[in-house]
Amino acid sequence: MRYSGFRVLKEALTGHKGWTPAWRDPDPQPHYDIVIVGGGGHGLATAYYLAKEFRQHRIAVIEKGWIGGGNVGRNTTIIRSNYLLDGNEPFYEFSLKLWEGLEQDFNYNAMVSQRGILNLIHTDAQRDAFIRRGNGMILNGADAELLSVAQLKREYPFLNYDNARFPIKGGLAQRRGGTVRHDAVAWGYARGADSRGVDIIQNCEVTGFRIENGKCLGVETSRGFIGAGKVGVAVAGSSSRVMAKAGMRLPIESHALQAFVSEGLKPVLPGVITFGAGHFYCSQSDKGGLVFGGDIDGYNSYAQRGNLPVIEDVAEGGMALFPGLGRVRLLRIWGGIMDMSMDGSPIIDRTHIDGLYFNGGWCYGGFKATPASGWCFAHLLATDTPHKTATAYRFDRFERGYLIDEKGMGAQPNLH
Amino acid sequence: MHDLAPMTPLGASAPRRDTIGPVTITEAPDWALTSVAARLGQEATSQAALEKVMGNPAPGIAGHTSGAIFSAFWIGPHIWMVEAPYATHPDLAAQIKATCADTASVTDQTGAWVRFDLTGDDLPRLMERLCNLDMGKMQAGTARRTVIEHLGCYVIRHADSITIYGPRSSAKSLHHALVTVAKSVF
Amino acid sequence: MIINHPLLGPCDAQEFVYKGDASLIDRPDGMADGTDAAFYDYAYLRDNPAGEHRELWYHEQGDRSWLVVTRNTVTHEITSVELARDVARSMGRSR
Amino acid sequence: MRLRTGGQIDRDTTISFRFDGQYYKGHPGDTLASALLANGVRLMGRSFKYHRPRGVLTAGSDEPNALVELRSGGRQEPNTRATVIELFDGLRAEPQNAWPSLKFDALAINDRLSPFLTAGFYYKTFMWPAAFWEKLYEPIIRRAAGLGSITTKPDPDAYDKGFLHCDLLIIGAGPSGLMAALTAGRAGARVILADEDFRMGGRLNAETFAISDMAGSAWAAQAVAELTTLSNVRLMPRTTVFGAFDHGIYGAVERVSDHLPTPQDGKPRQTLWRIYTKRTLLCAGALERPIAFANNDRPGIMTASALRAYVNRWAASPAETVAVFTNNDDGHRTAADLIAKGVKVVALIDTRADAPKPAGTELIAGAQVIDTSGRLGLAGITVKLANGQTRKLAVGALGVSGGWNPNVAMTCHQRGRPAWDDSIAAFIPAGDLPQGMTIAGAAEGQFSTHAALAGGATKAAQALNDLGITTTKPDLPQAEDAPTKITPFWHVRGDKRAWLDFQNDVTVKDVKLAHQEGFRSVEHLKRYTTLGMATDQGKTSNMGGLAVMAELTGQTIAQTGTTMFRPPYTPVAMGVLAGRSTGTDFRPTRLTPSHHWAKEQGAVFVEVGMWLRAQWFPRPGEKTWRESVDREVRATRNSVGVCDVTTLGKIDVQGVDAAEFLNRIYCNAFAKLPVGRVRYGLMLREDGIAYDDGTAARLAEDHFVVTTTTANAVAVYRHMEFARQCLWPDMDVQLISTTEAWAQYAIAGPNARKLLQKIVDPAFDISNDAFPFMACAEITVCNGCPARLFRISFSGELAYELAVPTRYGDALIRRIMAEGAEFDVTPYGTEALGVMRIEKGHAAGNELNGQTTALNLGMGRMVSDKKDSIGAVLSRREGLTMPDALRLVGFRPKNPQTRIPAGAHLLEKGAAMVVANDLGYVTSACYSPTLESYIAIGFLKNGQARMGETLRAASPLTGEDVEIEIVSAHFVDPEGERLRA
Repeated sequence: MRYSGFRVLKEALTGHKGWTPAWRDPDPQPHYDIVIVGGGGHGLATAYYLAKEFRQHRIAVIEKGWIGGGNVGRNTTIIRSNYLLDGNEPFYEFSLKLWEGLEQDFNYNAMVSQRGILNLIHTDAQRDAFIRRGNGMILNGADAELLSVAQLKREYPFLNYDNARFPIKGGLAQRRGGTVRHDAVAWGYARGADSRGVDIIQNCEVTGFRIENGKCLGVETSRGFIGAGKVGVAVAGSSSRVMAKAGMRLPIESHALQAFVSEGLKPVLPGVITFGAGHFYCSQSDKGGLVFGGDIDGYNSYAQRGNLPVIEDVAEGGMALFPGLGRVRLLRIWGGIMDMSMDGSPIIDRTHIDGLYFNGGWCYGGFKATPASGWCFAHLLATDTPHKTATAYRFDRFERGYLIDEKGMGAQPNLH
Repeated sequence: MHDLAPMTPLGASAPRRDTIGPVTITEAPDWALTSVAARLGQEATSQAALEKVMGNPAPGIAGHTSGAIFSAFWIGPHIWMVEAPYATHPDLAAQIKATCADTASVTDQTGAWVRFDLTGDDLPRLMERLCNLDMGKMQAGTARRTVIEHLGCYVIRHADSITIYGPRSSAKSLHHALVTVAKSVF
Repeated sequence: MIINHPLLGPCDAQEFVYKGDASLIDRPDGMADGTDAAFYDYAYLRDNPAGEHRELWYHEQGDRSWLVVTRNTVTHEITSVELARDVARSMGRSR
Repeated sequence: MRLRTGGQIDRDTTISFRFDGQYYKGHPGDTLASALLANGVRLMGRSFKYHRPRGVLTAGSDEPNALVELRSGGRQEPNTRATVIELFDGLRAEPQNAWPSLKFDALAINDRLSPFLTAGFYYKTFMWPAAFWEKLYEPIIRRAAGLGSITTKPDPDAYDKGFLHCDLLIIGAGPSGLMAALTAGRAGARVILADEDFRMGGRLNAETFAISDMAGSAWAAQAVAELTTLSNVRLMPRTTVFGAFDHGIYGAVERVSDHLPTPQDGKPRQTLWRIYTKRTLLCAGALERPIAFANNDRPGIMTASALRAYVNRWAASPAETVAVFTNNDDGHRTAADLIAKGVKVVALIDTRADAPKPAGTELIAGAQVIDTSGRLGLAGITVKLANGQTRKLAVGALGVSGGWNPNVAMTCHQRGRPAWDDSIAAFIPAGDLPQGMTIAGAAEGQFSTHAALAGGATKAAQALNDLGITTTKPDLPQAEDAPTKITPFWHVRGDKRAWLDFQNDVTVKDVKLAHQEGFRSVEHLKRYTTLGMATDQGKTSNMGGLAVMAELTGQTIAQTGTTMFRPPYTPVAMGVLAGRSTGTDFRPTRLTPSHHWAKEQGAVFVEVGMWLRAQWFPRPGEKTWRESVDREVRATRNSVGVCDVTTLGKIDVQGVDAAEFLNRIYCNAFAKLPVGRVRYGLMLREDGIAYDDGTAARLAEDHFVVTTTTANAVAVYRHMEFARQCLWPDMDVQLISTTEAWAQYAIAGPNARKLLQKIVDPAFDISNDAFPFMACAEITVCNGCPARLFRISFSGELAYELAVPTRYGDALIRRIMAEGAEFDVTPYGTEALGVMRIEKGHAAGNELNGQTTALNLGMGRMVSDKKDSIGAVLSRREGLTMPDALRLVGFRPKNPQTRIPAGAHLLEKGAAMVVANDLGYVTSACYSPTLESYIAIGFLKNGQARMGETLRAASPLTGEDVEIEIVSAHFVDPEGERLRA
């Protein structure tokens, strides 16, 4: 069924009888050409592009719970392509371009809102680093703009310019960055994939991989064995657990990242703002809530919750940057599990097991990557060659020393 | 004697003193400090040597012991911080090193810290807004390191007063916090 | 969280800095033949279990002891805390 | 209207307040809601989506409807629940989300458009034309959305923070909480009793039934009075425990001054408490839930318990004639209480055919309210009788009771999931409770007052027993022990809209649509319809939505499940979470020993990490910072300059194995460094990337002083402790930071020695032969002041670093300036320091960025393969040792007066601006007064082989594109003759 304003009008006048389920609820077939493990944003996007762009057939997405219940449904909804390193920037710019045409592409309004993202500068060294980054972005065909304090005062008059411990000295802006209605991304891809024949199988947990002499033949699940020509795993938050079933150890640690939303407010924030001297970034949702986050809790965790010190740290950052927030109330706190890789960048690659492919290690950059991650993983699954924007995301880069370390923190995941 | 005039951590020639409600906060710059860390395998001998200098037992874990001149508190496994009046012991480190010799690593810490002495009633009500130590349970003769206003500080509980050692370079920030909190409570 | 320090008793985890899997104690010998693979494994690969995890915490705002904490990564329950130095020795590390 | 008698309000005192431009009167003890109802005001707000008129639904913190903007300016507080605002004299509150006025809200048009604005309609439209979303649709939606507004002015109030410890934390001071506190308090345990209300007693203050021989509220007051006398009990009214965190840590907010017009001088508005407790007893009571029926959202329709509370506690009735609609016996209590207070209850409508007969009002059994009327407030209801006929009743208020939900929120903060209990038709706490938590009273589904009292006593005793504290069983006072009689009834069937989420305008129809479209899991339902995402966090709405979905899927409610309850229990102000860490107090400030002196000199300061450092020292007549910095550099290179370098990390390394320890920490060799000498050292991370650099001075066989960069001081110390304790536990090494113990000054320039000779005591020979480059010694200065002298140079000049005990740092800089007058000694700041290190090609933070190797930095040969040092092995990986790896080189612009922007990328002349042509980047740049040219250093692919070539330094971001020549990074004195002079 095609969604449109006209359709909404028609249904409104006929008592909304005509709406059908956004996606089917099929039983698993015994065998598929391609099985995607994980019904999150990346898994659903992969299935969608496999079917739509790479003309693949007999595809299933299997999800242990309900689709979109993982990080795609528990993040701070930011999209951007303001990366420093050549291993990352082309990929995230590709993703941003896909975001720009996404809604028309999958006929679902995910409220892609390019309201701009701003990274504040507080020291001269930070400015040098951001200029290097901004130039790198431009070299990669992305947009970047260096803002003076005077410009900032015009666009963001409410920031703390006069009484700051770490004065604002400028900002690096990407106007094409912004936010997206996160749940709608999962639903839009699911609906788009389903309408192209992809089986989305919910409440079906992978309990193991059937691997015979080095080849993966399919997955054992709570609903029985499902055979597959190829298996692609995209299970952010569970990567180590799932791949352990295939006998693999990953260069990944799982950490909890808390996110926050305030009570609804009339519009105050024009776009996404990131504090450069503390852990705080913030945007305002269409519904009016301020959505913000900060640093990960910093210890390995699979619990979707965090603790007070980080909550206080984020609030301190918020107040330091925007003293008018004092009486804004924090409405809800939740936690997501980040698969933090050892250099802070993701992996989209074949494994040493024939027919088993892996997509993960997105740290807290996974949401903005959703379209490109899906496209590139689909490309790899369909053609067995990496997409040109994802050639650096290899497993062996750690062993061979081709690291993509944006923050320069080394093999310490909780610092990325 | 040299002719360089000392400056207090708060940046004056004389120590600062503030009385807010029942509490008095006094900057105490007149203490020499020295860390004494036992060499590997010399834990017992170095402790004996230290006790010889002090003339009283070295503190146990999280302890503070005070004598006529010297006092000391525990800052880590087999590491102690020794205190003595600066006026009479400007060369405290050398004096202790002389006795401990190769049984311990001795490092002058006098300049590294700002010391505030807190006196008066209701000190726990002040402390409970500064750090997570359970002052209700903290006995006199206890010394603990903890976080106060993002700063690593030592908190020493005496019979009728509390001593806080904070990083000297942040003396102004720490003092500001102590005074602000006192005004908030009292 | 509260970490029950073997010497000091319960301390707020906020006083600590986290490093990661306690296997980081087990540093390979840099002069051994073919040590590259061992170092890759040491520096980059993790079990990352959902459940009991032995991990390194540093009491930076306390007595500066490195601790090995055994903690459940699903419930955050802590079942044992040891001085890392003792653990290292028990693993045969010396000098 | 205000009833003539009764209520826990101070009728002797009258206070005045303003709402929506009108002035009203109330009494101490009132909330804004009770005072407005007493003044006949039922309309207090507008709903989120349809902008429907809204009045109070509850009498507590679960209020979804009566939200106002309290106060003004920087103190304006949006979305504030009128039901918990303590009335104070001069209170000002304004309605929100209504324009032009509360009574006439233009956007009420949405209500007419509701057929089009169903759940998720926006996902299906606004897609074409693509450009219109940001330009047109979204701005309109955003303006319409949101609730209250802030002014964005800084919040003028202060917030505080603290830490509390106890044996037993009791959350909620109703009958069970008070009884528990008495039991534990009398036993001498350390108890904290926290309640969000300003008057302790919980429902006892809103009920009429007696405890032993006195009114419940009187008993509560008596209990509080006794607890006040116990020094081991801390009573915390106006305190909301908002979150249960790991290992018995709870977050709580105390509203210290919100009941005052403004906080008293120096006092906080609110205080955040981090409570460390051994055991927790949750006595949070229960919350009554509404029933969904057509137009059940009009002002005047509220929960029966709220109606009862307003009448009993505040002597305020929303109308003269009211009705009650219930599916359980508790609804009858409301009718009885109202009748007793002289309020006319026209009828008691009970969904149960076998409902008990009430006194003083007509019972309409087996009936349902199927519709209501009234534009801005309830005027009448339509009742469908058991026989199918309908009857209209004129009422100004309707109390609705759909049963009670135990307040389980806090039991779910650590993945606990409640379990369904048929006997009370509600969820009760189940497994995975926060560590040490137990539950008593209505919160665990024990609804009678007797059960609450008994539960409080028993659970407190059990909790303390775990801790080895013995308690004596208190004699329980007499109290009602009525059983819970309820027949589940969730919504009245019909075609009209029946509200489930009053704030977000989620109706039964929306849930049906969600089901129809496949959004059937609880999480999908919530996210698709926004059910339960209002500021009440679903307290009043989730249960109804679940029940309807269960009905549609043919599952039980238990099978349908429940959404996760997350912190905070009620919304918490950002200000209080930040506490005192705001403005310039966001983080502590570290001052250098020469700070006060530098301030006297009019220095300009800059933040370097936590430190404030002098950036440059302007002199009269200097118009730009460049003039000052150029002068400082020239003066240093031509005569002598002085700079405070105290901020560099200093670590005292002692022990028999100190040398071997450093040999493993640094990639270059240290074992054979002679006593009295200093060596430059480079540390790698274990992954082979350059970590930090500095010097190590050997003061004795077993004693080194290591310096680190200012930025990495703490991390390097941590790293060395890790190596000491975890990697080589049997090495005899002791470490301690001495960063703050010494005031250290760099004295650099041709006249540095001459100046120093006037300060260093004569006993010490610092001639070039006796004290050559890279020498160090413990000496005395100024007639016996202990000091350390290091002959090291960051500037490339003949230079020393002189350290004295910190307390003498101020005196020393003044002495250096005085003694140096004859050489025109010049203080220089971090800018001149930076210029001189770039002129000398020394790597600093911009080059040691955590992504570069020793090879990149031109120090590849320093990494010794003769020993095992941290990082050596992985630094040899293929990807880090490619022949065309980035190399640190220098750049000079073709035109000396053209700036080279730091952060520019390097490209061949004429090469297109694409990443494929990227050859490297500029890390640090400055104007060199020495070379009278702009210069820069940076990383260039295969740079060592490209000396003399011409490239572009392109910075499209800043609109610069400069032709540069590749040169050695050592611009000044490459042979190092000056520093050895």
